[in-house]
Amino acid sequence: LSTTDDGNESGDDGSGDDGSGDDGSGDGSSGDDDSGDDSTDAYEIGMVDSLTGSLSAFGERNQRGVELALQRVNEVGINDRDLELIVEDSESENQGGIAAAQKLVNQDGVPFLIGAVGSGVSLAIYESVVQDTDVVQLSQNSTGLNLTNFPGLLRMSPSGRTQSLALANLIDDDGYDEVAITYVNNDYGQSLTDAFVEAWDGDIAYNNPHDQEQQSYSGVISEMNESGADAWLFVTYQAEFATMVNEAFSAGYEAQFYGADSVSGDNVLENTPEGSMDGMKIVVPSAPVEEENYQTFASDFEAEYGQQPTSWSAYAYDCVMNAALAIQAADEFTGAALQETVRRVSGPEGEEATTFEAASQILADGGGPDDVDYQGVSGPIDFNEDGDPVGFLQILEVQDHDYEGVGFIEG
Amino acid sequence: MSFLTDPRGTLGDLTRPEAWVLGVSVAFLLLLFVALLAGALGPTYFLFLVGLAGMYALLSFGLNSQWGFTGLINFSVAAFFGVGAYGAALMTADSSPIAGGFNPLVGLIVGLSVAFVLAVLIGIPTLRLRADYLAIASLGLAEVVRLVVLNERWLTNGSAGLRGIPSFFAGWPVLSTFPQAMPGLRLEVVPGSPIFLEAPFWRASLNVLLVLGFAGATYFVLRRAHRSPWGRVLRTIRSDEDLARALGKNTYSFKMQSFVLGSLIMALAGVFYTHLNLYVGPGDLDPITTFYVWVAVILGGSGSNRGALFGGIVIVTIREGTRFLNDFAVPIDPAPLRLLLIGILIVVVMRYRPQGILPPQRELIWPSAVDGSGTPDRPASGVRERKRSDDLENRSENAENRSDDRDGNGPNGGDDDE
Amino acid sequence: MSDSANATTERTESGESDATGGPQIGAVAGKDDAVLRVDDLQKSFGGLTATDHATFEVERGTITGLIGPNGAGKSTIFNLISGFYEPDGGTVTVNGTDVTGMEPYEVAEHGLVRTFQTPRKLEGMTVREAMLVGPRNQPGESFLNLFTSPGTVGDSESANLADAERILADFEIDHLATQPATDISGGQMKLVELARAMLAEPEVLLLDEPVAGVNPTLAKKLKTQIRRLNERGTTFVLIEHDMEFVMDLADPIVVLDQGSVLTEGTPEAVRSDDRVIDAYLGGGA
Amino acid sequence: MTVLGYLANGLVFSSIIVLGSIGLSLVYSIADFANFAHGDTMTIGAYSALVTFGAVGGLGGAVLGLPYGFFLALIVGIAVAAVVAVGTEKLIYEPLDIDSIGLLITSIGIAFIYRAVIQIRFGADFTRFGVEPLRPIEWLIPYGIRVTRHDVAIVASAAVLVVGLHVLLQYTDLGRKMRAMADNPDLARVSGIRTKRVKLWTWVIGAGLAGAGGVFLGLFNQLSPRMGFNLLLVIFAAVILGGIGSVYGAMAGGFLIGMINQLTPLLSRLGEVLPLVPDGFGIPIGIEYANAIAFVIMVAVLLVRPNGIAGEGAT
Amino acid sequence: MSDDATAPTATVRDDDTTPTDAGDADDAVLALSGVDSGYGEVQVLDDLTLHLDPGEIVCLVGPNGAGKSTVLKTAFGMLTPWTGSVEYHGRDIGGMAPEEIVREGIGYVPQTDNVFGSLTIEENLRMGGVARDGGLDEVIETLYDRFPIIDEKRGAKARTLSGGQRQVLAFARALVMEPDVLLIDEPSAGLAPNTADDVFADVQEVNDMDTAILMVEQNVTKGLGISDRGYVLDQGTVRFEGTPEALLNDEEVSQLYLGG
Ligand SMILES: Nc1ncnc2c1ncn2[C@@H]1O[C@H](COP(=O)(O)OP(=O)(O)OP(=O)(O)O)[C@@H](O)[C@H]1O
Ligand SMILES: Nc1ncnc2c1ncn2[C@@H]1O[C@H](COP(=O)(O)OP(=O)(O)OP(=O)(O)O)[C@@H](O)[C@H]1O
Ligand SMILES: [Mg+2]
Ligand SMILES: [Mg+2]
Repeated sequence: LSTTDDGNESGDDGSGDDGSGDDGSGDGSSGDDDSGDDSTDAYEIGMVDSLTGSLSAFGERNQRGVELALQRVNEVGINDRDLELIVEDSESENQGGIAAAQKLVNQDGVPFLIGAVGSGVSLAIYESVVQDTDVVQLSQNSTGLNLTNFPGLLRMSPSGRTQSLALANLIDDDGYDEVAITYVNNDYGQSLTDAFVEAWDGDIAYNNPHDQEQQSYSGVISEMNESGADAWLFVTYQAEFATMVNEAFSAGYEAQFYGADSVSGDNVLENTPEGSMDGMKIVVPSAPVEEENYQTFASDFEAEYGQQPTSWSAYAYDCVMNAALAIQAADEFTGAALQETVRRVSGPEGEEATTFEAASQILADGGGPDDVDYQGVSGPIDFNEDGDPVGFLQILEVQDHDYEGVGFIEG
Repeated sequence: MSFLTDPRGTLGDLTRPEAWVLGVSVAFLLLLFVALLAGALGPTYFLFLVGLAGMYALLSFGLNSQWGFTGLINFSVAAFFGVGAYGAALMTADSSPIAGGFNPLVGLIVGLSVAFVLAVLIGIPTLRLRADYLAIASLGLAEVVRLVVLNERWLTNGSAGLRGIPSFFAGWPVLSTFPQAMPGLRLEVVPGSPIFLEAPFWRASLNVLLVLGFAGATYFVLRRAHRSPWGRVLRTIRSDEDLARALGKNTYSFKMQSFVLGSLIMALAGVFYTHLNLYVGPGDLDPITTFYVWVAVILGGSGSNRGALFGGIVIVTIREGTRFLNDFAVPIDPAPLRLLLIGILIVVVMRYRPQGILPPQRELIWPSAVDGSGTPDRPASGVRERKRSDDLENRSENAENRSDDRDGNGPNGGDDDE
Repeated sequence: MSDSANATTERTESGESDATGGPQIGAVAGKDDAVLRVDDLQKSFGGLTATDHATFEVERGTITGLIGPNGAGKSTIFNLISGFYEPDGGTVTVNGTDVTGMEPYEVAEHGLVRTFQTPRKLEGMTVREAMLVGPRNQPGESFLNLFTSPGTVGDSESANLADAERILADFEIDHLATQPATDISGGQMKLVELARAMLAEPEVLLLDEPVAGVNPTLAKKLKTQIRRLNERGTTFVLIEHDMEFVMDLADPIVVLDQGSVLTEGTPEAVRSDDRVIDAYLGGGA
Repeated sequence: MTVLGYLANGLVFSSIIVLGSIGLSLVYSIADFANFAHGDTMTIGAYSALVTFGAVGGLGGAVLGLPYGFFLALIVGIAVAAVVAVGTEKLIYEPLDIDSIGLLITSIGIAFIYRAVIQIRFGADFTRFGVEPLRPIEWLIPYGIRVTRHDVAIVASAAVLVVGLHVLLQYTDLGRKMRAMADNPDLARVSGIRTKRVKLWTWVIGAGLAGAGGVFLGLFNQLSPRMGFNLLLVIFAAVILGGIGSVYGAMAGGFLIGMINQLTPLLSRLGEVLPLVPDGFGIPIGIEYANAIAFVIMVAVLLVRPNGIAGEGAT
Repeated sequence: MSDDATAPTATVRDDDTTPTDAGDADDAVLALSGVDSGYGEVQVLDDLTLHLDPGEIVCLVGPNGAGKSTVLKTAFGMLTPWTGSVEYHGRDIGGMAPEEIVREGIGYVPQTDNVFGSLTIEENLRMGGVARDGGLDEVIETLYDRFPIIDEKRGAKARTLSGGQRQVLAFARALVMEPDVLLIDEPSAGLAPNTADDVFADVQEVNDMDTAILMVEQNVTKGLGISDRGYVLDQGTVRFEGTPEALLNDEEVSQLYLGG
């Protein structure tokens, strides 16, 4: 038994937490631990995802992106070691998410934690597990506005605030002065809507939440119709939105639809009638789709899964990439070290790289974290001081029952 | 666990299932201990699990004192849990929209008081209903509570939830700074796998201390109540309410007492949860918690306090233990696999231990009345597994009494505890 | 029965009911000493009149028999008296208090306890425990007492337990004491039901066919038990079809037919009443 | 929308709830436990129909906007749900020796298993039947009723199934045997009723109706592994409201709950729809409380009629 | 009544003596031999042997808890004999399910819970006849004629019947199958004297139509009064057997078991 060095307690906290992991107390550059031949072992990081529960559809999309990303990383390797991702299920609930994070951080000892989907769960994990440690938390999907108040909690998806502003401008520009809003009754829906309401100058004819996973939203739809507004804004998820579109269609309601990011997706197109949404405008955070890296990603994705990627897959993909680069750039595989590198490997300084291979090469060639600027498939990934990425937004319009990009907005 | 909190620890007179459970528990504990020493199990994580188990044990105690004692089918466990959690969080959290910043003890009191009021409010209309109806009425009212918490933002912060919650011991002398004050320790039992005990570990130990305090006190109260005439009236109501009424028991009042008591215990679990996880959101009121607690109580054995304790531990083992199964590569999508495993485990336990793992075994008579001579009450062999030979012996002994000794003071010797 | 239990009973009784409360008998003479009075009681179920202007009195200290054909309304009257049914009309007076419309437990608090014709099973209890539910107003039935005065609780529990065991022995079922209360024979259940009601030590005990299905040898002994308890002051109302049993034990006997009182009187008078023979006893009696 | 419109919507939604609640109620009274896997049985029906419909396609003609193939898929959905339920009864429930609450807990486990298997096979994302969606029926729009021919098909099919069940219960011995069994299983056996067989029939009918409910739910809305589970609470409310064990009560309860759920928006404009109430009057309660309102009404009804609408044991 | 009554005095059964009536058992309609049986792990019947001849009425008496009801339940398949055999017309039916035994021609009236409370009288009777092939309506009418007490209440729920009415209904329900052997558990319990007389008369009448009856009774005088033979059970085994007169006249038996 020995007392750990009191001198730099804060620095040791992190390594203490992951003490049972195999890379716990390395003090040199990654790979030479006191426990010996770790250099061939994989780097283990963790991910909390909604594998079951109400957001499991997002979890599924994430997992596709994650798998693809791991393939890419491990084709190249990080310091000749593999990257391994331990995925735990949050059951889409706080309790499950916290338990999952507890296991990852305090049992598996991961210094880097990707998670979670829902904004509430991400915050819960941050507050109760990550906050006082050095572990890096990077949420893959949370767009809730509250996360901005927690600089230690990074996220790949941009804050919903930019979206809300963009939507308010867009609807205004289209000449509507009255809008009916319905939002999903959780942190995501509520905070985005709050931001929208703040930014919106016109009238709000209807503004009500709806619960997730209901079997029918005809009450909501009819109330929106009743409200008299011609512009309808949906801040909700794909499944809920598809239900609403179908119900509006079979009730014969007509309106100009607008939507926040989570209402778009191939599955929405597939499961709604032709022409039911034509003209709808959606603001989504996005990499410029004409970029080459996105197109490679998309075609790889399609080859693997037989469908177009969603932005959720892209976020998860970039989370893994960012983690991998942070690990490679760090001196050692500890939370403290990764805190140092995670923002910088994709930050605006340095040479732009669009693939892991290229970015990794720069580092391998002796570059520091600031010498590389990884450009993700979901965007340029530049975290600001609040831990939010500087987002690029794309305006999609539904034309002939397909999404067409009709414009870009910078965050 | 069961013998840690069971101060009497009467090893001498265990029934077969008890011995079995004890054996398995000891083996399991040893395994955990070895894993801890070998560095295979993170001590901080382990303590978190113990805290979680304690929380589920508390919830199970609460439900057991409603369902197990009185037969009240309460499907609003999550609501009371949530009310306790929110009560504590709203008082203590710095993000609280109504108050906040109070001492956690205030939160404790407020959480329990709100649960008390809610229990009475839910109890008044539903406790007159037949058991099945109470079940769904409580489920419905729980949903109402959840929706209120979710939608009334001025009161609860809505879907954003509450954060910035202090530790339960914040503001206490010594304990509030204990985690930071403790030196970081490094243990190396198995060479190469050192164990670190630092601030998060000490924080987790405080949580465990807290939950052991809560659960221990609850267990003490419930055990005494269960063995008392009070508990007996509840059990009579459970089996035949009319009989209790005919014998002059005010069954509505007893049902209310049992309902309130159980609800308070659930709220206590909620208070603990708040300070364990430091974040509370409307999702914590989801009915899934209710189902898990039911599973815990039934798995443990309805009506048995030790069963409830054990069931709470088992449910955490099932829920969190299955995470480790993901470590083994399986050919199918791992996502729903855990759900599948949990489902299978529930079915398997019901199949092989249908009365629960530790069903009530003993007669429940006030201790001093049965073991006045100081001997511990032996298991009432008649209750579950009466041995055939015993039975015949007693009966033939009695037959002799019947024909020879009419005054009936003879037969007493055979079956009494004294 | 134990003194302490008796004392408890008395205390609450006099608190709630009239001044004559308490089990002392003979304090007041004459007709006024009716411990139970049923006055013009009516009850119908749908179209069927089960109780039809029934009126009778039960004098303190008696064993009153209540007989009548199947379906005459005997059990219904018990249900009305004990508060399980609400009468359509008429009143029930126990110990001078009008208990009409009261909850069963309130009626019991006024000193009246009943048994059920079909015995009630208590799951998850031993026979002994099932007996201990009987005594009324146990100090241990208050949650607070368990923690503030555990000693009192223990004392009363010990006394009750001793009582219970003695009654079980008297009823020859003491060998069942630690059996699950559900796993006993039909007749044994009746015995437990009766024994438990006796443990409640009410002033008035309504027994609904206590010896139906009980072995005749044992029934004889029960007769002695009932008589002994009666001598100590408990008033009994007894529904029973075993003529030997009622006629031996009860005086007076009230005969019920089609919901109303056909006749009442001494066993001899009833037994030789033509209407009773016709409606109830039949040739064989 | 007009009151008529809301009522029409309510009718469609109720039809689905009714199918679910009848099955649940039947199983509740015969197998004697609250089956928490009932919702997931609906899901099984829906996904079986999805696979079938995907395989057989439209098969030529169409009725009420639904291709023949869909009806075939409906039948397969019903059959698969029934077979799975019977299999579960034989493999799991029957060998168990536990009380009804133990069965209830077991059924939670079963529900997890069903759901997990469906998610493993079909993924977590939602999907729909490949049936061309319809626009509202034109000539009804002037009355404020906006329903499609699919909605009509749902109501009609549900009506056919419900009437069929009614005939089955009323004019065959099976119904009486079921009630006898619900009343006293031991005595039923003593009387010569082959209780295992009756129980199997109960599962076939109960799960079959659930399967049908699931298929219609999928048609009405969409399919996802959690679709049935999400409806379970509402279905329970319907069963309780109707009076446990009463099939006709379950119908009434399902109808009421479905209606209430859809009529919530009217609450805030009571004045406009009710004759004697002043125009501006309304109960200011948002649609987010729709489920809460259904539950509160349910509890209120229970207070007036503690044994449910149909009363105890009525059928 | 049949006239092949056995020995004129009550026979004491010892466990080690062979049954005196071994010969009779061969052509018995129902015979239990060497049966051990009970509930869960609790043994109740202990090497019990008895038989019922064609056309007989046999009465089982004994203290509460002696195992009388258990005998009937074992014979009727509600309990499976642990050892020994239950033979019906020489065929072993031990462990056969009750619903199948009904179809073999045995009827059973339980001691408690013997009507369907939530069904009407009419439906109760119909349920009694589910295993019949036909002629249900006629039988039911005959039964109504025989028991006017339930005829009046055809449409009433059985739950609303008085205790005695219930007993009659339970009896009638078992008769719908026109069984070959009828097992009755305490038919007169709770009946008014005149109704009890009627029931006993009915038992005799049913017996006259060639139904053998094994009956448990606590009303020993009347029960034994209409029987051809009687068994005294105690502690799960037969202690005495003999003609009714012999049992009633035996000082010891009468004292211990018959309330004499
Ligand atoms: N809850 C009820 N609903 C409808 N009818 C009832 C109810 N209870 C009793 N009855 C009817 O009232 C009449 C009297 O019944 P009760 O049980 O009082 O008779 P009883 O005198 O006790 O008969 P027994 O000696 O057979 O027990 C019977 O015809 C019975 O069917
Ligand atoms: N369900 C049961 N589980 C366990 N033991 C039982 C059960 N039912 C009865 N017993 C026991 O079996 C023994 C015989 O019971 P049985 O019912 O056969 O008695 P019986 O002779 O019919 O008595 P009675 O005249 O009181 O009806 C009794 O000691 C009783 O305690
Ligand atoms: Mg009666
Ligand atoms: Mg018996």
